[in-house]
Amino acid sequence: MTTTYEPNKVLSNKEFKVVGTRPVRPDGADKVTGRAQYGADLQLTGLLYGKTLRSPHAHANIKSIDFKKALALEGVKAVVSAKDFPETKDTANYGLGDSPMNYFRGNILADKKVLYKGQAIAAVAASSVHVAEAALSLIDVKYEVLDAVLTAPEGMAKDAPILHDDLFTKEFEKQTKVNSNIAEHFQHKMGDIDEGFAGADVIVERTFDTATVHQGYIEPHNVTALWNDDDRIHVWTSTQGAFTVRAAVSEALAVPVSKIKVTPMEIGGGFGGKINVYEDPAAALLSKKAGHKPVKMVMTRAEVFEGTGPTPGSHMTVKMGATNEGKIVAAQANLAMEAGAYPGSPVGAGAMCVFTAYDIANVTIDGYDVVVNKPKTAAYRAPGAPNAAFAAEQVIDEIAEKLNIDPLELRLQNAAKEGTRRADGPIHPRIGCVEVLEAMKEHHHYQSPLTPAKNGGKVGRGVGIGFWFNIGMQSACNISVNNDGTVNLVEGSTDIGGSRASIAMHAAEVLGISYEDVKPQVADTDSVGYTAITGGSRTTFATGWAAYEAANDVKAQLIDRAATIWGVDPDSVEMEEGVLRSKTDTELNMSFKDLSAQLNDTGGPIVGRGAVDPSGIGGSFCGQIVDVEVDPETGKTDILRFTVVQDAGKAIHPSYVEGQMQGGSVQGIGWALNEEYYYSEDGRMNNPTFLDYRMPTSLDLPMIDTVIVEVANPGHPYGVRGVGEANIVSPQAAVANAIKSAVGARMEKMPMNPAAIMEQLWS
Amino acid sequence: MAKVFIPSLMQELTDGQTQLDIQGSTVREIIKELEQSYPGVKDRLMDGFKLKGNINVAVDGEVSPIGVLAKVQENSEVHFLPALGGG
Amino acid sequence: MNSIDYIRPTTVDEAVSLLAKYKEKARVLAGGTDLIVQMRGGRYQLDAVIDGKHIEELNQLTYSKENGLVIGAAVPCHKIYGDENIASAYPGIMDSATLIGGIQIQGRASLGGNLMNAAPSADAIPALIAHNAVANIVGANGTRSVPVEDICSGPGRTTLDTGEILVSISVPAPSKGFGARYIRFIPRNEMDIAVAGAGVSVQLKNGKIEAARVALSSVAPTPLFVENAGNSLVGKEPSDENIQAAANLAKEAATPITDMRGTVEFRKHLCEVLTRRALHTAVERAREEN
Amino acid sequence: MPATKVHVTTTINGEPVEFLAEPRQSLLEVLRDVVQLTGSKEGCNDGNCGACTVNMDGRIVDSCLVLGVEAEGADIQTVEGIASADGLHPIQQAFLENAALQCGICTPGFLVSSKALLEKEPNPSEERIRMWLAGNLCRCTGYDKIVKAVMAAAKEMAS
Repeated sequence: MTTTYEPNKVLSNKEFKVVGTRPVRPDGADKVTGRAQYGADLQLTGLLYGKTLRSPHAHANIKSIDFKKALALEGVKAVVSAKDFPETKDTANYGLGDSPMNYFRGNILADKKVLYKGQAIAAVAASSVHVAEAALSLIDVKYEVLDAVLTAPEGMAKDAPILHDDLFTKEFEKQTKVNSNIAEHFQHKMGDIDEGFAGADVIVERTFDTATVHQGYIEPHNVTALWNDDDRIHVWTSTQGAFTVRAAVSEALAVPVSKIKVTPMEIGGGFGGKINVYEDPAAALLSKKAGHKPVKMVMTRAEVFEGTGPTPGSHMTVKMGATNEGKIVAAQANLAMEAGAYPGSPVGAGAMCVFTAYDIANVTIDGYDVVVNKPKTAAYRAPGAPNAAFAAEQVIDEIAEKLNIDPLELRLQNAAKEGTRRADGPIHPRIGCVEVLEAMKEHHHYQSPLTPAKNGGKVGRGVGIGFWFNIGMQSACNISVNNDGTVNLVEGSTDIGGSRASIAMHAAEVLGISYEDVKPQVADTDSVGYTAITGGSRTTFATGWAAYEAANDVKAQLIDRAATIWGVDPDSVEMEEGVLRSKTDTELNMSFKDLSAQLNDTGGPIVGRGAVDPSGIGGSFCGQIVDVEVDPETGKTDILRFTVVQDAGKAIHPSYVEGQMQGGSVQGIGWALNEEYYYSEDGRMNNPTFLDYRMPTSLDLPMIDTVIVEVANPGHPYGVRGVGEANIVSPQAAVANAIKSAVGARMEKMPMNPAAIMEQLWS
Repeated sequence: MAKVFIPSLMQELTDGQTQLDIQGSTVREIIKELEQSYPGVKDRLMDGFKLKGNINVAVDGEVSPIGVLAKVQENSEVHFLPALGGG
Repeated sequence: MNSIDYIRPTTVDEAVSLLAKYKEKARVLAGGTDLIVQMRGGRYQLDAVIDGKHIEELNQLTYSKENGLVIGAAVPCHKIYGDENIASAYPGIMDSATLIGGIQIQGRASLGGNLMNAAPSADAIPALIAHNAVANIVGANGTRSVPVEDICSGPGRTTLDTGEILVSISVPAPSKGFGARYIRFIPRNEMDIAVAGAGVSVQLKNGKIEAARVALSSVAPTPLFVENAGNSLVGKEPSDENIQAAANLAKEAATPITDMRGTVEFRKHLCEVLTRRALHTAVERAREEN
Repeated sequence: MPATKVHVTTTINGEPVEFLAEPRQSLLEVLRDVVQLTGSKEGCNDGNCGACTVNMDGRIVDSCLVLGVEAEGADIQTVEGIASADGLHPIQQAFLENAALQCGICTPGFLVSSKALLEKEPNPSEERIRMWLAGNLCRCTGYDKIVKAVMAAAKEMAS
């Protein structure tokens, strides 16, 4: 290449003053000095320490629990079990759909039956963690061990052991009479699948299996709860959604939300896994039983692996047909995903995403939500979509290979656009699928020859593209004006990766003031309006929008106030770039700073509010180009070069957008190559440590080059599309395609670890 | 009239029809109208006055944050979808 | 973790009498990178840990071309690879010392601890075997020296008697034409336990192999000294064919299990690949030494 | 065995510190719960994530794999000791300016590790930085911006 190559491009087509810049985050100083308060850092007077007793069996009936010896241990203050839950209604809803109460509570403290190893059964509060741990070993639980079901196909088998005798397969909310491990069957149909395949010149069909993987956040779950003497409950926790915790504690304990305050502590990663609530209700119950003392519970790493997360293993068949010219004419998918112990795998989302990148006339997609004896799955970045893309993006690659068409060209030829009807029915609004594919095709990486091998292995290149819908949901924000010309911004979204900055930037842009003059803070549930989870790629989109609304509210009030001071009609006043001026009289102008100093003498404080539940959610496409080196003698894969291209709509803070793209892609690489729950036959996870659950280290990766594509989302004031998730959808498939190109092995199993690659090469 | 797309697993209630033209200015009215001709639809979709927790409705491709209260225009497309979460 | 006593002896005698007192209820703490994790995990229910890091003999690190190398049992990895003379004279040991854990672990972990932990996957042990290392052990009945290949008796078990302490490891000085190599296979590039590993050494003389040693990790209940693989090379040229034959013997000797780190078939295959690759590098290194 | 606490005299971030610790308590536990320095984080408690990395007598170690009582006479530096009265250390500033943290839980460990590297080797290559930091896990960033921040800090410190 003769031209100098510059990584990390932003393909912007609209510029703003603050939006699109890269300021330092407001919580930065605290986070580089160790001062930031994460949940486990909290110290309170009279603090007790809680620990959870967990099932050693994957599937068993609980015959009895005896706490006598544990309670006799010096320092033990209280024990709780499912028996401590009060009577309540049958269905729980804490903001994320309905779930039967017995399932919801069962995953907090199991009653009568345990459905996975690591499931919580009881909890102890004691004067120290060591005493609490010792007490756990003194709790005597008698089990009747049952056969375990560990994969979706096992769970769907005719003679499979049944996990729930009250679970009957649902089909689009139709309750069937079949008592089964299949909790739900989804289906999407468009066109005529048989006719479609009849018109195909080339058909590829493959079956894929993927292992259970964990979100892998570095900070274990934690909670401190105080059930106060006045029966108010205060919960401090590292969570993706303080209001979700409030609702979940309310539902579990049958306490009204007004009696519960949740203070969101700083959070050490979540990726979807810190939406669900685990020990919080038990901590509150322990606090009450221990005499209204605060109780802190922090999970160990093994508890995190065995008791929280993960995202499902899956069993999927994908079949696609195309004409010799490269037109994909039919696509069929059969996706079965493991829900874990209770219904609710992300197969519905997987089914909606599997072919979303393409314009295909004839599609049938079936999805099965299957309960198995593993931890109940939780959201993990674009839940369900990576599994589906691992299958579909390999099949399409094989079609390109058979037709001898460049794999990006084939994707471009069939790419979904505005107006393309999706298999689940709706038509795509303005989307950036084509723009992402084009940016990939034109990228220096794709235009360059294969990266040379580092260790004498074989090299190959692969691509993939993925889609995620993103979600909207509720957000609230208040902005108050300080008399020195700055504003305080209060919002309710846990800041998991710099969102304080991106939200503050929305307000600064509206008010025409500098980013540094907006001081954002994340408030507790008593201090800000209802705000849904930091998840679903919604935070910058929706809470940013709430900040935009609140700032516009402030702006309107500032205009009113200036008009009052000047004695003119408010309609004749405007505010631009932080200056208020009369549209007609050039003499009348005043900076925001000057006006703010006069507020107390001219009518009192100005407080703006924003509350949104937006539609206009912009889905995001993201693609990857990867060069790998595979050692054909050992099957070891190294990532030599990696480029990720994503449509951000508008990157509010490009560095944090790049961070999402890089982070999501690297989680995808880990998922692709090594991460998995390695189970024994009786359902124990053999590798619940960071030693053997092998997440990528810095030495396993090259720089992750990024291209931010900006196809403005017409639904958002600045064109934002959420960027937190789409980036994890297709790295796995891109790596698989690269391995295929390097050593000829088409990988139908994930992880594609060295042993799996060798097995494929030997077969 | 709005174009209402019937999820494939609910088509048993609509005599196999995949798409119906239904009169109504909100999703609530649409469902009421559907229920008239195809009894059982309401029970599948609604829980009391609102959509079931695990169902979304999209009008012209936009998932409605207000469920059955969403306005429906003449020629709108209405889709019932499984609700999605996210990480 | 249960409550423990922490004792900090300053002489070997003191440590030996403490071990005599506590018997199997005490263990010697060096870097603690295995021991502390195991105590936390409940593998040991100890009454005491005896910190060996304040005993002079356990901290010695001496090397001379005449007398070879003595590594105190508590000397952390970074001191070993941080010494350029040692690193160049003992390439196989150097390989393993830089592979154990990350930089943080290498700041604490010792080769002596790696040996006493007796994990089948121990990275240091095959390298020490390849280098003809000897363990110097002291107990109530005096001092004895045992070849490293005779130390491990099972996963986590050694041939040391209760009350004995590993004081140091002696490694003979390499002569001209000596080369060694330890490589392991891990799925990532750092921080993993070996799926399989091979520590080898060759002594070249006049273009032929005068002596060779091969030892494997992670493919048997203990690190495995494959004597016949090394012996098969004696008197031969270090040709591709001869090295391949030795590698095949290593593969035959391996008796791995299937677990989360690899299958039997894969691990046996790796023994062949790693032994072959390690021998080639050892030969190259031996030639550089000429 | 009765739990007897041991009196330990040590130096933390340049200040003499005395504390009482049970021998079974790790240095991490002591730092967080006894000395109230909660900047060092627990991610795994078995030496595989590096979130608890501290500098002990000039070497970085996982403080979860050190007993608190071993700190007797040692010189320990934690993340709390990196900034000076003059403000943030260049490595801290570089992490902020390069967006090298997202959730920030691994950041204290990365800062302690990176600072030790730069003190030893003022101009490390990308490969060397990646090797040195392999004992510190980050799940958010994919390491790209962390490696770049360390390189930027090296440059800044050289100037």
